[in-house]
Amino acid sequence: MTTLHGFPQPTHWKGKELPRILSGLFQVENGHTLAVAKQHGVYGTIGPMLFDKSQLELIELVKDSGLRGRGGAGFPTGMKWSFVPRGTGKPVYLVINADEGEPGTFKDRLCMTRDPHLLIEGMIITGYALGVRTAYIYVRGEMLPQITRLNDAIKEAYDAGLLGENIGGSQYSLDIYVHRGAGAYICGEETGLINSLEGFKGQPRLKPPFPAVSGAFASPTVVNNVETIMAVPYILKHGAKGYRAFGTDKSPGSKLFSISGDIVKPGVYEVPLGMSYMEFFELCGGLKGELLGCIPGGSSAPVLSADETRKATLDYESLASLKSMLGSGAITPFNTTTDVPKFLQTIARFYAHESCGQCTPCREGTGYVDRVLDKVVDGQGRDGDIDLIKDLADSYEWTTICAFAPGAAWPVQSFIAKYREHFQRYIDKNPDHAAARDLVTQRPGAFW
Amino acid sequence: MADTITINVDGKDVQVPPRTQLIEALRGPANTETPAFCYHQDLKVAGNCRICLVETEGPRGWALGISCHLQTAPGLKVRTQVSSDKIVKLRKGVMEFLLVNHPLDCPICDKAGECTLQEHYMGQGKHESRLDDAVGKQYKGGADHRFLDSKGIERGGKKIDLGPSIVLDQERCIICTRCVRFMSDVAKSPQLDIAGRGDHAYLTTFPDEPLNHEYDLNTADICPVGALTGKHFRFQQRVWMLKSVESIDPSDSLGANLTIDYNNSGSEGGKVWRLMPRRNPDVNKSWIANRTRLLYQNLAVNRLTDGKKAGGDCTIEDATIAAVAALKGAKRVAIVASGHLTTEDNAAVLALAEALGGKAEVFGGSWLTVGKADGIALSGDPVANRKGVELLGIKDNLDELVAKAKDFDVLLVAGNDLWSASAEKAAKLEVIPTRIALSAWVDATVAKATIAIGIRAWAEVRGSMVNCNGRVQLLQACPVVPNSQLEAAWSVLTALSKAAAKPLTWASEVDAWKSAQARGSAFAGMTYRSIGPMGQQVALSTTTVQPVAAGV
Amino acid sequence: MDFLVLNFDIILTLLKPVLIFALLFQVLPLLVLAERRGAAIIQDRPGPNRAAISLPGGLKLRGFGMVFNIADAVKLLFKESFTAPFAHKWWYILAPAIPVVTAILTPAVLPWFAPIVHKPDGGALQVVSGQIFDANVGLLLLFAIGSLSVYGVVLGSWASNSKFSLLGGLRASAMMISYEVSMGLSVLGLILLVGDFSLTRIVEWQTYHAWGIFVQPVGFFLFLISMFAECNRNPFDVAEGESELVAGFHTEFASSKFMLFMTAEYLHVLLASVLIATLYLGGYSLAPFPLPYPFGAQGVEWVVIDTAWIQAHLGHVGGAMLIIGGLTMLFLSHLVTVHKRAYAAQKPSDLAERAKESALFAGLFMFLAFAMVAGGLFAIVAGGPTPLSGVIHEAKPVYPLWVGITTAVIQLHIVLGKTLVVAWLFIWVRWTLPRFRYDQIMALGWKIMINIALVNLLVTALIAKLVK
Amino acid sequence: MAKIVPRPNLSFWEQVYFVEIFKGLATTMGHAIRNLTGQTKFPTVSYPEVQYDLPRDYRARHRLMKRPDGSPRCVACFMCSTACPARCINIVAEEAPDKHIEKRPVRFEIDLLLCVFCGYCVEACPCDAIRMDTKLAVMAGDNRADFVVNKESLMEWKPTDYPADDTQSQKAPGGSLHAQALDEFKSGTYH
Repeated sequence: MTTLHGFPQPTHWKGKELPRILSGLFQVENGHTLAVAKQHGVYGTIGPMLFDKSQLELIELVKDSGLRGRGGAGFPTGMKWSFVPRGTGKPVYLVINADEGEPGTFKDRLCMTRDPHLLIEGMIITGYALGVRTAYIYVRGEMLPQITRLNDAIKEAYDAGLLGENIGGSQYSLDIYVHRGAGAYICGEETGLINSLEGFKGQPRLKPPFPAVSGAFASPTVVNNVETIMAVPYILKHGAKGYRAFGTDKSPGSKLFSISGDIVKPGVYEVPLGMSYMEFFELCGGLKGELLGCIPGGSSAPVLSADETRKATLDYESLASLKSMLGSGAITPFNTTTDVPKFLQTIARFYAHESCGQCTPCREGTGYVDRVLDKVVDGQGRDGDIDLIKDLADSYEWTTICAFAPGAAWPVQSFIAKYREHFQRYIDKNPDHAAARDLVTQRPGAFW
Repeated sequence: MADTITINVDGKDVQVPPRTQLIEALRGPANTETPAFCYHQDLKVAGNCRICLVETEGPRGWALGISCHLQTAPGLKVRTQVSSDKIVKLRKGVMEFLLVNHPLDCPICDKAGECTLQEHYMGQGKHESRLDDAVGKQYKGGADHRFLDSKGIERGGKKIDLGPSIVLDQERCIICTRCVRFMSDVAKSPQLDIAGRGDHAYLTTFPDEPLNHEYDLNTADICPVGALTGKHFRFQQRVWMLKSVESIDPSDSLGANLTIDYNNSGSEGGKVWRLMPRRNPDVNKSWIANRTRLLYQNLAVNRLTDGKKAGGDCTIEDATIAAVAALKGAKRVAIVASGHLTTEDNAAVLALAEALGGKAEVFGGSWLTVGKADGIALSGDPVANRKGVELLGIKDNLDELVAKAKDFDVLLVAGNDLWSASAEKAAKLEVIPTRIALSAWVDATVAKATIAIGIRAWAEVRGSMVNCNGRVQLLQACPVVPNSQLEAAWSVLTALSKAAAKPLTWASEVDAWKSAQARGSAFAGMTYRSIGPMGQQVALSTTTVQPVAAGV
Repeated sequence: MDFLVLNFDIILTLLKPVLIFALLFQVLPLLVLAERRGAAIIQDRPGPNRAAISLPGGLKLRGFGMVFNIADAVKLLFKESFTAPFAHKWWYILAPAIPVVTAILTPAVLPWFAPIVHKPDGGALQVVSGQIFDANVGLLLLFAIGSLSVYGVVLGSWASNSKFSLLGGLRASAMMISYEVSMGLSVLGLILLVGDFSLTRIVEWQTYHAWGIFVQPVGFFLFLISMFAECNRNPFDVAEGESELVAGFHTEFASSKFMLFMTAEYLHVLLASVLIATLYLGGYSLAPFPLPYPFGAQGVEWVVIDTAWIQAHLGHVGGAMLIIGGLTMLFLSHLVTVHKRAYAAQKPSDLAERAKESALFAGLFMFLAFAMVAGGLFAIVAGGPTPLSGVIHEAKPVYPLWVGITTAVIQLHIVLGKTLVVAWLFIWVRWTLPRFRYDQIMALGWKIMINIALVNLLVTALIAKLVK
Repeated sequence: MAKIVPRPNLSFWEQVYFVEIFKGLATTMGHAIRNLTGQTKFPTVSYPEVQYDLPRDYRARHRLMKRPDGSPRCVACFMCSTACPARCINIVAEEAPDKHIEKRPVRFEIDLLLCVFCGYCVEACPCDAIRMDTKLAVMAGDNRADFVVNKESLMEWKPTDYPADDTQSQKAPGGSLHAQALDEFKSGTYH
């Protein structure tokens, strides 16, 4: 159904096998059906392999595998699971964050379309590991086909006894519900997501208490990304060591990368972590034009300049050293024909539009930055506007409840730091920007 | 309670109570000015204004946090604007963001002068503007101060009629959600919410539903800016021209603490302009009911500013002389005390009866119906000082008076409007030929009285009342009086004691209070100073009225 | 006629008080005018020029501001005679009278002219003194009366029952009493030289020796300063001090009572001027010292310009004085035209009005000037040697009565002329010096003036002893 | 912090003061002689026949500025009466029917007998509604009530009495250039 560039993908690259941990069924016809999925080994773990293990063993296993959250923050998954308190008498909830909203990211969508059963399998394992009775998949409201696919898959799983009471004959029961969001970016933030799930306005909550202690319905809750959970069955199957066979020491495993922008073959690729960016671009058919820069991990990740991109590799540490982040793995290289201020304007407008409106700095700051940027792009810019934008972004970077504001601030800060002359060109286009600047002080006050 | 922990604020160790909000510790023991818009002592923490940012030391170094959400813990290290330039800069930034879409209409804003935004702007603001008209959200809308929401519908506006008592100025709103939290958590009637998101978020009621609640005017009080204003006070006075005295709710036996804001200068003469809640965590928290709040409107209306004698108006002096003569010539006098008057006034009733000797008998109580407590700031009992009267030893025996009305030839009613409480029962008292009424208003009892003497209303006297939970609370006198000849009830009763062989010689309400102390053992040892603005609890051994829970 | 001549001494003695008071009260408004106009001239402004008497023919008579005096008098007399309700009524009403009474008593002992000596036909030799009351302790009497005026200030201020008044009164009384000491001491040097307290004798002494200002320069200045203080004039007007005390001792006074205070103040200035003129400027004597006459019989002769000399050269002296008067009138006429120019920035109608008036006054002064110059020339030319009556009194020839009267008139003018000069000094100083602080005044009075006066007295005594 | 003004160092003769007196006397007499003889024009004028032009910034009686429709520009914010040190401004406010204006004065009274003409009200006014440029420096009345000027009398002024080149004034609501300025403002070219 969905035709994406990048398919069929090569199974080998430069003599090395590319991992198929997550995207194994992506190129298989009808891979989303239970029958085909089972043929390809999905649900293979649901059985003694899982139920013979204790919960702590499973958590230790995931910890050992070094699996990190693939939603954007990259928090070690095993550690997150270990925070869940035990024996509180309250139910533990598992919520799958399928509210994929980061501009440039489209991997979870593909996962849910092509391989929903792997997700369900991962959820069963996770649910078992955490003692979850009820799990939710919080899907972005716009993803109607995916919701249909998920519901169909869940129905199939229920019918096959893989969900519901006593899964696979074990003592373990799990119910999965698909919750349709209303399409707010902030509902991808875990507490915002929980709020939305509970029926409140999708606004992040104050932390502490953290969701692992008191999340959905005031109970311990684990919120994980689709891709994270989908990696769990492989870990269970092949052990931590098997997972660590791919990737680097500190960033083991593979990851789905959604690449778009000035690239010949945009699409979703699963590659081991640690591959260099330039190599990855080659894998994707090569760049169009001369590289100007690259957004390495979703629009909120600080942009990399061309030189930095050439140095960077696809892992958490490399990007952290470049003061950026891997994020959700949405890579957007852009070439020298790009109008950078307009590019940033688009990003800033997105954040201004998606700010939940709870915290003052983010609510007002993102809109403020957007409007000043609009003004600059419209050719009305004045001297000092660039610094103003930068200063505003600095002001709201870390002063809010959730990480939305820093995510909105980083692209602004990094674009201005790395492409200042592009903005200055716009300001210089305004013939009387200097005169306009002087008029700021001369403007009569309230006219009325 | 006394145990405290040590936290370190700006390099100085401070003793603070454990597990309280850090902002309280900073504002209180640490004596560090900490701004806040969304934080309110009596509301849940929302933490959305972000102006109370501080730095705390954690495992990963100094981290930013909001002091309204952080709790004090032993060894906590805090940096505020005093020692951290970063905090100063970030607070300036937050203040700038708050002001991006906030209009500069302080001159016509009723909140100006008591506006939290103004206050903190002076303390934490940027002070040099870099805003221009292109950055406010209204530029996308129109000149009507309206903006387009995400669906392209016009929102906002300067004057939105939210309901019978509140007007909203959307442009001034800083989305602190105090009002939303008040309506949902305190009033338990979530009529307000924030709709929209980003800087196009706006405060609204549900479609086609007004904001209408007995406590909705409190939202105007807690609004840190002038977004919500009460219609009763809109454009009436600038708040800095008002002076205030502390008093309590005289219309309800919970005795919600409030301040009387008045202005006694200017060519208009004095006037009480509004009543504002006064925080007392043990009584009404920060809330008062609309009914209580609008009581000031009666202070200048329908007042008995003079005396009445034989149906016609006369001076207070003449009425007093007539009343003294009537009392002198009386064989049996029935004196009715009142739970609407202060304890001092009722002590004067007892003292007068004592002075008149055997011919006087004191009755008390009220025929008014007692409602239910709402759990916020009303107990439902309209007789504010019922407890105080009881503690003085006056019985609730009005029906007894009706039964033996024929025995008396003079009835002296002190501030107890019997005829409006129950005209039917009170009609039986009309067999008493001489009926003297002491009242602040021209009420039904005054209409039926043969002699009426005006007294000061509750706002104009200093005295004490005992609330339903046995808390003695003070009323302070506001100097605005419709007629300077008016005296407090105890003073008029003192004057009436000239009819006795040994008249009372009280000089001030303090003498009256001493007399009350002599009569009610529960008041022993209490002085006005010890009662103070927050009240003082009496021993509850004599309580017959069930205690009413204080506000949420 | 015979009766008049025969009883001339009695008639003149009776007439003298009337004449002198009439004269004083004529000069008083002039002094007020001089004060106002003088202030204006010094301060670069036109001065009083609004009050006017409209005459038929479109002429508005302003009289250089003289009409203001009339207006003032009318206003002050007809205003409600208000008595402050909190005042001590009797003393309050009495207070303004005291300075006026003392001021009126003072001229009684001042010599206005030399004694008129004449022998009527068939009568005894008559000597009519130039004083109203020829006391031989004149100066002491003068001081004694003058000191009483402080009671007016003190009483007025105390009776007003007002703090400002009382403060002003206290300051004034302390100052006046303080300066009386230096006043008395400063004049003592002169007394020492003259050897008499009689003011006539003091004037006579100055005529034959030299004016007091030349023999007692230090004494003159001390006395002048003391007189400033005695009169409550700037820089010693702490009694009023409008910046501190509203109006000082007369804050609570209005209408005629206030007028009495003001009258007394100007009378005091006038009389102080007369006194200074008498004591130090030779009174009615014409020349400051005996003049050398190079063509005398023994070469240079020292001619004493005394009364006898004036009488002997009556025509010349009288003529010369008329010519001086005439020239003064000419100068006044000139000033009128100058002022016509000064009002150039006026509306044309107003300008025309003023032109009319200045033309009138210029003409009047011009006429008077010519008349006086002509009269003076005539007197010089026509006046021959004065006829003698043939009687010798005290080694001086006695002239007929008309000569005596004419001489007296001339001497009266000399006194008045000197008085006006000193009075101008009062005004001049007022608009020059700022008010002293109270402590400065006291320091000056007690620490400086008295010491200088004592030293002056000592030196004078030594020199006098040496010379004798 | 009080500013300490040092006393001037006086020379001996200045301290004696006696000589200085004569210097002063010479000065004043110099003026007197010049005025009596040479001076033809005094700096004073003969008021009221001749009157100086009051300077532009002279603080005279107040006036209330008007909007184009003739209503007062005042929004009854009480800033003037708050700033007034003499407490001479008395305002009673009400809600304006025009939602852009919001608030307007029902009564606006200035007691000119209390007024000290300090001009703080003009300084304080956020909407340039009150000015003291009427040049009506002299006021006369029979009783105290005459000196209490109300809203109507404060608005009784003719635009022609004020200079056309006072553009800021003319651009302000009520001025002749107001419509033009309004157009500029709406089109965004107003600076």
